[in-house]
Order: sequence, then C-alpha cells, then structure tokens
Amino acid sequence: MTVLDWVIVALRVVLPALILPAFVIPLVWVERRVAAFIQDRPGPNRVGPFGLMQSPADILKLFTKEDTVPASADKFLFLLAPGLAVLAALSTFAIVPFGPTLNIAGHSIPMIGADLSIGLLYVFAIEGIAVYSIVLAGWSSNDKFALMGGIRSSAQIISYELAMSTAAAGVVLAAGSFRLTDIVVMQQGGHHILPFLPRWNVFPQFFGFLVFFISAFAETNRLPFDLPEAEAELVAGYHTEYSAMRFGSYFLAEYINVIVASAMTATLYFGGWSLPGYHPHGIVGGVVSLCVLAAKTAFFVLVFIWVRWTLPRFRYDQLMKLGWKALLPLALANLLWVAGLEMYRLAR
Amino acid sequence: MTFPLPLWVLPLIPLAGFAVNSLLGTRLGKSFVSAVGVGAAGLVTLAAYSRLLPFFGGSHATVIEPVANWITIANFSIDISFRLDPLSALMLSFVTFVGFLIHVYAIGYMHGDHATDAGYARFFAYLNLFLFAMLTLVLAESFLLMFVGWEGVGLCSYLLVGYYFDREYAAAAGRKAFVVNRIGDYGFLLGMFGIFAAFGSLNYTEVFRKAAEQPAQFGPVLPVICLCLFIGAMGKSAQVPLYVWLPDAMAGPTPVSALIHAATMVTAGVYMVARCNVLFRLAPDVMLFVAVIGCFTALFAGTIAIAQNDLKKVLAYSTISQLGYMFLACGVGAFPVGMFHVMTHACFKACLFLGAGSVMHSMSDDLDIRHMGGLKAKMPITYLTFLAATLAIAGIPPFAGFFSKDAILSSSFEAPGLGKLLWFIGLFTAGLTAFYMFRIVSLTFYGDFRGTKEQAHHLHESPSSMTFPLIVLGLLSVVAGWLGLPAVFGEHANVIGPFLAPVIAPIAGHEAAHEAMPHATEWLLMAVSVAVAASGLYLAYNWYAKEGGRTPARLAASYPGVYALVADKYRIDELYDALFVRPFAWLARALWKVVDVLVIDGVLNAAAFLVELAGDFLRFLQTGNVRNYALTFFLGLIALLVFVVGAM
Amino acid sequence: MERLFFDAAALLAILFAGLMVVGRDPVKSVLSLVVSFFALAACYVLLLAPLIAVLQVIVYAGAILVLFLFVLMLLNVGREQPDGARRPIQTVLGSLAVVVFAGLLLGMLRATGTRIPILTEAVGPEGLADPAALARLLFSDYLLHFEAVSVLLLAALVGAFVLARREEAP
Amino acid sequence: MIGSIPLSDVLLVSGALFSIGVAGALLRRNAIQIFLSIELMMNAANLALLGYGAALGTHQGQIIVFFVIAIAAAEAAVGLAIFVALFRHTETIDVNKINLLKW
Repeated sequence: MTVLDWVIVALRVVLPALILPAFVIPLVWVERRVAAFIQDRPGPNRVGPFGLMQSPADILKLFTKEDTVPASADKFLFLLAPGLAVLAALSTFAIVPFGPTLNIAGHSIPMIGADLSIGLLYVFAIEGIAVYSIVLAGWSSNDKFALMGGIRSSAQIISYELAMSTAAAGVVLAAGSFRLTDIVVMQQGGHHILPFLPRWNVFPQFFGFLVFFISAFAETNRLPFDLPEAEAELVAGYHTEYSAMRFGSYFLAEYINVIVASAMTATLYFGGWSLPGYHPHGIVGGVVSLCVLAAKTAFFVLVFIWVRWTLPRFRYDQLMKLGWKALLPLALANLLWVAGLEMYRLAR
Repeated sequence: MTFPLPLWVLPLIPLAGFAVNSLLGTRLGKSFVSAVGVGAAGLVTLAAYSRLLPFFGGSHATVIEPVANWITIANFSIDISFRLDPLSALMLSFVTFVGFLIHVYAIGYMHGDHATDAGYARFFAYLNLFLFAMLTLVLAESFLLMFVGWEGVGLCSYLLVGYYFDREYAAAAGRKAFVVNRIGDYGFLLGMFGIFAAFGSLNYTEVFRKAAEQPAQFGPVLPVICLCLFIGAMGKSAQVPLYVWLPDAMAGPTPVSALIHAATMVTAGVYMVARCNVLFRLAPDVMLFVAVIGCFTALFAGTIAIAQNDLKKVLAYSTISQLGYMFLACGVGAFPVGMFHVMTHACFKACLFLGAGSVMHSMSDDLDIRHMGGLKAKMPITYLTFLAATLAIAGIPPFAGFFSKDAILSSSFEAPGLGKLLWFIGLFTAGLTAFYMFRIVSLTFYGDFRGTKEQAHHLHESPSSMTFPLIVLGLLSVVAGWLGLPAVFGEHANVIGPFLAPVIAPIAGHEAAHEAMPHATEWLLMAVSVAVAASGLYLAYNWYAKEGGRTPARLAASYPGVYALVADKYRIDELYDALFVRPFAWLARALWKVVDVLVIDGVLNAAAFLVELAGDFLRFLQTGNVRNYALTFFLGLIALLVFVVGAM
Repeated sequence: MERLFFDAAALLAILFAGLMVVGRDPVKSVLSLVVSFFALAACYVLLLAPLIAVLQVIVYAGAILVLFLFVLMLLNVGREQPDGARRPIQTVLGSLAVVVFAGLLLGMLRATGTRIPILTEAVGPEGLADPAALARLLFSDYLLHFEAVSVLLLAALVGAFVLARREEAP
Repeated sequence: MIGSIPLSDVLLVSGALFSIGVAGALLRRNAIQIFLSIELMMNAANLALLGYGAALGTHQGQIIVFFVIAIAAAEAAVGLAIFVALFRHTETIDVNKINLLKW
C-alpha cells in the first residue's frame, strides 16, 4: 500500500465522522422551524438570516456553560457515557455506501467507510454498544429519574432491535448478503414485473420497511417512543443530571442517529445512492450519487421531524405491546413472505 | 386421484374411517358414526372394484406396487409393497363386498342393541380397523407385511369378541381367542424365521422363485417351515387342536361373527397356505398332514354341531367344519378348489350368521333353538335367505356350496394314497352337515313357536338395513358356485380354476401330471354326494320338523354317555384346562410367590437399604453452599487434567 | 502486524477479565467484561471469524451483558459486603486449585499447540471469513443442531418467564 | 497455518482467560460475578475453538462457537431469572448466605 492508499482509507473513515456532526447544526434549525410551522408559530428567526445562526449560537452556549457532575455520581462512568453515545453514533455511518466504486487515476476508491462482509450486522452490533451509553448514564447519575430512564431505555432498545433486525433480515435474504453495497446493487434497475417502478425493496417488502422504520423511531428514542426521556414523568430521563456539552453530546448523538437511521432506511429499502436509469461513472457520478443519497436521507429525516411533532407519546405497556405483539409478528410474516418470493424466484 | 388407484390407498380408507370414529366418534352421534363407518367400507369396496374389474377382465397379470422402504438392516431389506394377483384379487373381491354388506347390516343390528354412543362408535371403529388389517393381510407382498395384517385381524378379533367387555363370558372369550391365536402366531413367526434363514428374504416373489427353481436345495428345510406355517394357519383358521377359541368367539356381536369368524379372518389361514402352495407342494408329508387335520376337523366339528342347541354355536362348529374342508382341499393339492370354497363359504356363511342375528333380534336376544319354531311366517325374508344359504352349505345343486364342496370331494377322491378314505370321511361329513343344518332350520322356522308369550308377541321381521344384506348374500349363495362348474358341464364351465391357475407356480422337476377324471366317474361322484346330502336333509326334516324331535330324544336317551360327551363338545375345553391352563397357572403362581416376591424384591429391598444407609452418612457432603460444589468439581477437573497430561 | 493487533487485543481482554474478577462492584465487573468481550471480538476478526465476532458483540455485549446490567439495576444490588464468617478451607483450597489448574492448563495447551494435524480439505482465508459459507453449513449439515438450539431458546424463554414472574395475587 | 496468528498465542490467551474465569468462579461470593466468570470461561473455550478452526482451515470451529453463543444466551436468560426469583426471596445474591438445600 502506498501512502496515497493510506490517505484514501483515512479519508474514507474520517470524513463521514467529521462531516456528520456538521450536518447536525442545520438539522437542529430545520427541526425547530418545522416544529414551529406545525405548531403555527414563527420559530427561531432572530439570529442570522431566517434564524440560521441560532444553532451555532446554541452550541457556543453549550460549550461555555459550567460542566457539573453530581456529588454522588460514579464519576468515571458518568463522564464516559456521553462519549460512548457519540462514538457509537459516528461509527455506524462507516458502513453506509454513499456511491459506487470510483476509478480515479488508477485508484479504485469505494465510496464507503468500510465495506464489511457482515455490514448490516455491524450496525446492530454498534446499536448494542449504544445501549450502554444510555444505561450507564442512567445508572452512574445515581438519580431515580435517570435510573428509570436507563432501565426503560435498555428494555425498549432490546425489544425493538429484535423487530428491526427481523425486518432487515428480509432485505438480507433478498440480497443474499449482509454487505450494504450488495444490497444497493441488487436494487438497481427496474422492477421485473412492473417496469415503471424502481426495483427497490420497499415494494415487495412494504411491511418490512414499515417495521424497520417504526423500530428506527424507537431505537433513536424519538417521539412517539421517547419514554426514556419522557419529560412529563422523568424530568429528562437518563440525561437529567447532565449539563453543558455532555448534555450536548446526547443531543448530538440523537441527531446523528436520526441521520444514520434515515440513511439506512434509504439504503435498505429505497435503493441507497442509486437512481433508476442512471449509471454513475467518474467523479461527477460520485457526486451525483452522494446527492441522491443525501436527498433520500433528507426526506426521511423530515419524516422523523414531522412524526415527532405530530404524534403523542406511547404509554410503557403500549410500547411493549406494539413491539412484541405487532411489529415482531409482522416482521416475521414479512420474512416468510420474502422467503416465499425467493423460493418462487429460484424455482423459476 | 389417479386411476387406476394405487393399491396402498385401499387399506388407508378404512384406516381413515377408524381414525375418525375412534377419535371423534363419541362426540358426533350415531348417524355420523354409521355414515363414516359404512362410508369407508363402501368407498373401499368401490375403490377395490375399480382395480378388480379391469383385472378380472384383463390379463390377470400379477401387479406388484412398492410403496416405501420399511426396514433395512445390513443386507436384510423389506419394502412395504402390495401385490395384486388372482389369489389376492379373489380375496379382495369378497372381503370388501361382504365386509360392506355386513357394515350395512351392523347399522340395523347395533341400533337394536341399545348400544351407547361410545360403544357404537367403538364398534364401527373396530370394524373399520379390521378391514384395514384384513386388506393389509390380503394385499401384502411379503410375509412380514402379511404378519402385520395377521396380527391386526387377531387384535380386532380380540377387541370385537370382547365388545361386551362388561360381561364376564365375553371378556373371557376374547382372552381365549387371543391366547390360542398367539400359539398359532408363534408357529407363523417360527416359519417366517425359517424362511428368512433359508431364503434370505421375506418377499413372496423372491422366496417362491427360489423355491421353485431349486427344489432340491430347499427340500430338507421346507417340511419344518411348512409345518410351522401350518401351525399358524391352524390357530387362525380354528383347526384341531387349536379350534377351541372359535365357538367361544360367538360372544361378540353377530355382525362380527359373520364378518370375522365366518367370512374373512378365519379363512386367512387357508389363504396363507394357498399363498405358500409352492413351499407346501415341496413338502408332501406336511401336505398329507394338512389334509388329515382338515378332514378330521371337518368330521369332528360336524359331530359336535349335531348336539348343540345354541344357534350361533351350531354355525360356529359348522364354520370350523367347513374350514376343515378347505384345508382338506389344500392338503390334496387342490389349492384353487380350496380358495373356491373359501369364496362360496364367505357368501353363505355370512348369510347364515346374519340370518341368525336377525332371528336373535326377533327373539329378544335368545339364541336357544329349543325356544324357537315357526318363525317362517313371521320372518319370511330371513327364512328364505337362511334356507338358500342352508341348501348351499348342505351341498344341494345348484346352490353355491354344492359345486365347491363337490370339487373338494372329487379332488380328494382323485388324490393318491389316503385319498379314498379322505373322500369317504368328507362325504360322510357332508351328510352330517346337511343333517345338522337342516336340524336348525327345522327347529327354528318350522313347527310351532315354543318360546315365551313376550317373545311371541315381539316376533317381527328385521329392518331393511338388515334384510338388504341378507337378500344380496342369499342370492350370492345361490349363484356364487356357478363360477366353478365341474368339467362335465363343458370345457370352459369352470371359470375360477383357470383364473387361479397362475398362482400355482410350476416347480422345476415337478410335472403337472393331472389327468381329467372320466365324465362318468364325475357324474357318479356328484350323484353320490347329492344323495348323501339329500338324505341328511330329509332325515333332519323328518325328525325335527315332522316328528317334533321324538326320535333324536329317544336316541339320546338310549346312549346317554355318548350324547353327553358330544353335547359337551367332547370335553376338550376341560381337557385343555387340566393339561395346560392349570399347570401354567400354578407355575405362574410359583414364579410370583417365590421368584418375584422373595428373590427379586428381596434383592431390590436389600439394595435400597444399603443405599439408604450410605445416604445417612454421605448426605453431610451436601453443604448447600454452591461454592463447595464448584470447588469439588474443579478438584475433579484437576485430577482429570493430571491424568491427561500424564498420558501425554 | 496482525499478530501485533491480536496480542494487543488479547492483552486488553485478559486485563479487563482480571478487573472483572477483582472488582467489588458488580456493575463495574459487568462493564469490564464488556470491554474484555469487545477485545475478544477483535481477536475473532483476526482469527478469520467476522460473523462470530459480530455475533459476540450483538449477543454478549448487546444482549446478555445488558441483561446482567438490567438485572443489577432492577435488584439494585450493592457492593459485596465483607463476610463475617471466614471460610479458610474454601479460600485456601480454591486459590491452590486455581494455581494448579492454571499451570496444568497452560502447560497442556503449550504442548498441544505445536501438534496440529494437516487437514486435506482445508478452506482458505477467504472461505473461512465468508458468512455465506458458514450459513450454508448451518442450514445444511448442521440444520438439526440449529433447530434443536432454536427449540432450546424457546424453552429458555418460557423458563425464564415462569421463573421471574411474580406470583399473582388471587 | 492459514491466518497469520500463531496458534500458540491463541491457546495461551485462551488458557489465561479460562484460568481467570476459574479463579472468579471459585473465589468470589457474588452470584453475578460467579456467573460472569462462567461466561468468561465459555468465551475462553470459544477463542480456542476459533483458533483451532483457523489453524486447521475448517468452519467447524466457528459452527461450534455459534451454537455455544446461542446456548449461552439461553443459559443467561434462565440463570438471571433464577437470580431475580432468588433475590425476591432472600434479598441477597451472596452465595455463602444461600444454603437452604443441605442435608
């Protein structure tokens, strides 16, 4: 490997990690504006044009506020937890492909952080780590509200991860691979029965998509599944005791998770960076693919925001009932259906 | 559904009926149960005939249909496969049809029997199970699969004889049937072991082919094998000395007696002997034994039948006697004739039993013929069909029994050696048969009614579900014999002989040295047997219908010892009881009291005491602390490791 | 290079395993074990078993150990209190057993490590690391075992439910 | 040798982890920690299996580990359920204090 190759690898891994947090800044602004629009009020409009500078200002404030640690807290874990949250959120994006393999000046550059053979499982593994950031935050704060939030969160995330991974198994089955690049490639071109539709997984596996997307809300602790931080009951749940930028870390992690979940949904069910009828090549192709993925992701991010400001929160028993008695069976049915489709395809 | 239906479907139809009726029968009520039971029987009849009609009309070529591999152990392999050849086709034709008729009859019979819903469902479930087992037995292509059916019909026989299990005598009769059959089954098993040891296979095709091709090689072992097989046949087909179970088996409901203990199951032994004719023909001594046993049984049971007063008992002994005839035919080498008699017998004996059931109904379950009389007027249909069947069994032309029985007699007349003696005994028995059969007809249907007032008031013809099978079987008793007209009626008059001829496979080195009997001899033999039958008939009519039984009573009075002996069935049951049952019961008691209670229990109790004693001390090792256990466990692991490392 | 990574990850795993055993606080113990298992997962990747590595993280770190934490939080178990009753036999014998056992085990493993038979049908590194190849084996040659394990999991699920359920007041 | 890791390294690590597990299981009094030690021992065995699998170039090591992980999940679920039930009764998970089942 030459130095250039090392540089490319480094860029592939580091760039997403650097860029994603940057996206969060406008995203917070978008969320607040959309919320305001839905609630029929102006929203942030003072700092900068259209209030665009509101978010940077908030971040500045968070950085400069006093960082407090409760006296009875377990210091080490208390400080560790938010870092873990951000780390987990950032790691996930490494396996989302944002373009085809580019050939530039004799170098083959796959537009993906790491094209793992067990790609999709990696996401779930990282999700498993992310639980710790919440559980630890809840436990180390030594506060009953935080502890309740932590317990709720661990139960909720484990429950919904089941439905989510079962739904995703349908996609894996159809693609015959955990590799996300394979999953994107398999969705290129037109639908084989209805040629005017793209060959996206959402059409044969609509219910799988539904389960995946709903579970994504639960996994990111967003409304209507934000019970771990339900303010009316638990003050702020697992991050009640956090302040300043440590609180900001959780905030950051949540938005990164929203982006990643949207990108995953787009990749698994809506063809990822691919556009029906368009065959990218060269740098232009790479940029176009990137934009396609960004557009699809942006759409789902907007859905996230829209849902957050529209639906009320579930009760805890409703949450568990939905996850175990509705989503999991639906995901299993979807898996069976996909298996049937695959057998039919093989038989033909 | 594909046509032609595969053979394996046939046994499955009644099995399905059995499953439905046994699992759901009690919940679904009588009409559903009868619909399922009779429907299964009817369906299997239709299915069987869909195979049989092309077979009868066509080439008669043997069809073997393998279904699945069943057992494979080293180089021993048995398939589940079914066989349709003339022999099994003949059996199949009347097993299904007569079976169906008897199912229909059973609806009427069991309705009058005041059965509970559960009992009713149980009855039909067992009947269907019986059909399943019988079809398996008939259609099997290997001795092992036949044995499955063989045991299956035995089981059903046991279950159905003991149908009224709350009555002591019925339960005892079922037990007796089971135990006596076990003795025969043991013989069959030994025969099967012998066949496997000698031929290395249990498939008919392979065994018979090897035997026919190399008679000399298997000559020495075949007598033993055939004797064992025949012991099996003796048990199932109630031959002397294993016949004792059949009269007692009349404790079951009458349709059962008709189906299992007259028409189908008891003829399985004859079927098996006919099936193994290649083996038997290579063992002439055993053939002679078969003939003698058959002939003796025919006579022996015939004499007992004379002095019995229970309608069904008389019929039971006559069945034993007729089965003896069949074995006589097989024993003298006339296997097709034996099978012909199996078929005609199925028709007229089923008819007789069903008629007896009808009478029994009318008489409020009384079977003593001394209480009957003059039923002719009250039950015309029963009377006419019973009469037809009686004439058939008595051997009056042109009824069915005449032709088959005459063929047996003429075959034994032709046979070398003891042939003439066997013929004479057979002839005498034929006269006896005519006598005792007409005795019961006379006592039952002629003269005046001798029963109680209530019975007289109750007398009635049976419902149509019972009379319909009677009529069909009565007609069959008339015409079934016409399939096997003797040679004097023309070259092609005998249909059944040539049809069954392929079953009698040629054996290397054995010439089929059959010379047709001169027509004059044949006419003469027929005339003699008709005369004997007619005189037996006349005698019975004269003594019992006209004189009202004075002469026989006088005879019985003048030889009281002989009469008592015959009426007590020669006290064979008592003899067996003294010879076998009591010694075995004593032995079992001894084993129980000494070996079981003293030795085995003693050893066990001593062992248990030692364990308890040890436990009293060792229990202190159980500290209740998991960590102690874990430590002990790891110490053991270390010992193991030391051992392994040391070995390295 | 890879050996370096492996040894580093292995040292990390051993270190945190030791911390797990030594620690007084059960929550810390669980967290130490999480780190240890994570390091082990890295070892697995280097041993050409990426699927097992991911399963290790998902099942052990993501499910089993979270369950431990969950139970610890639910029961709110505190630190281990010093035990009044000393049990010298257990402690001494236990320590002795551990030392002897470790010595024997390491000695034996050293002895076997050098004697490896060469398999004729060996699979190359690409094949070993391929999850699809593993899946094909699981669903063909090992299908019965797979189904048996699924039944076992169901039984465990029911068992856990029955055990942990509170007695309902009538 | 198919991978680039020497088998001796793997076995050494595996043995060390297993011994640590044994120590934990024998010397700790906290049921949870004993349980964790048992899990550690299982993982040590897994590591050895994977090492041998890689050294021999066969999938069987991975297959066994796969099943071990599945069974470990079942075992953990039932074991923790037992602890929960036990804790409700005795208010402790110190195994020295739980010794009802003795002579």
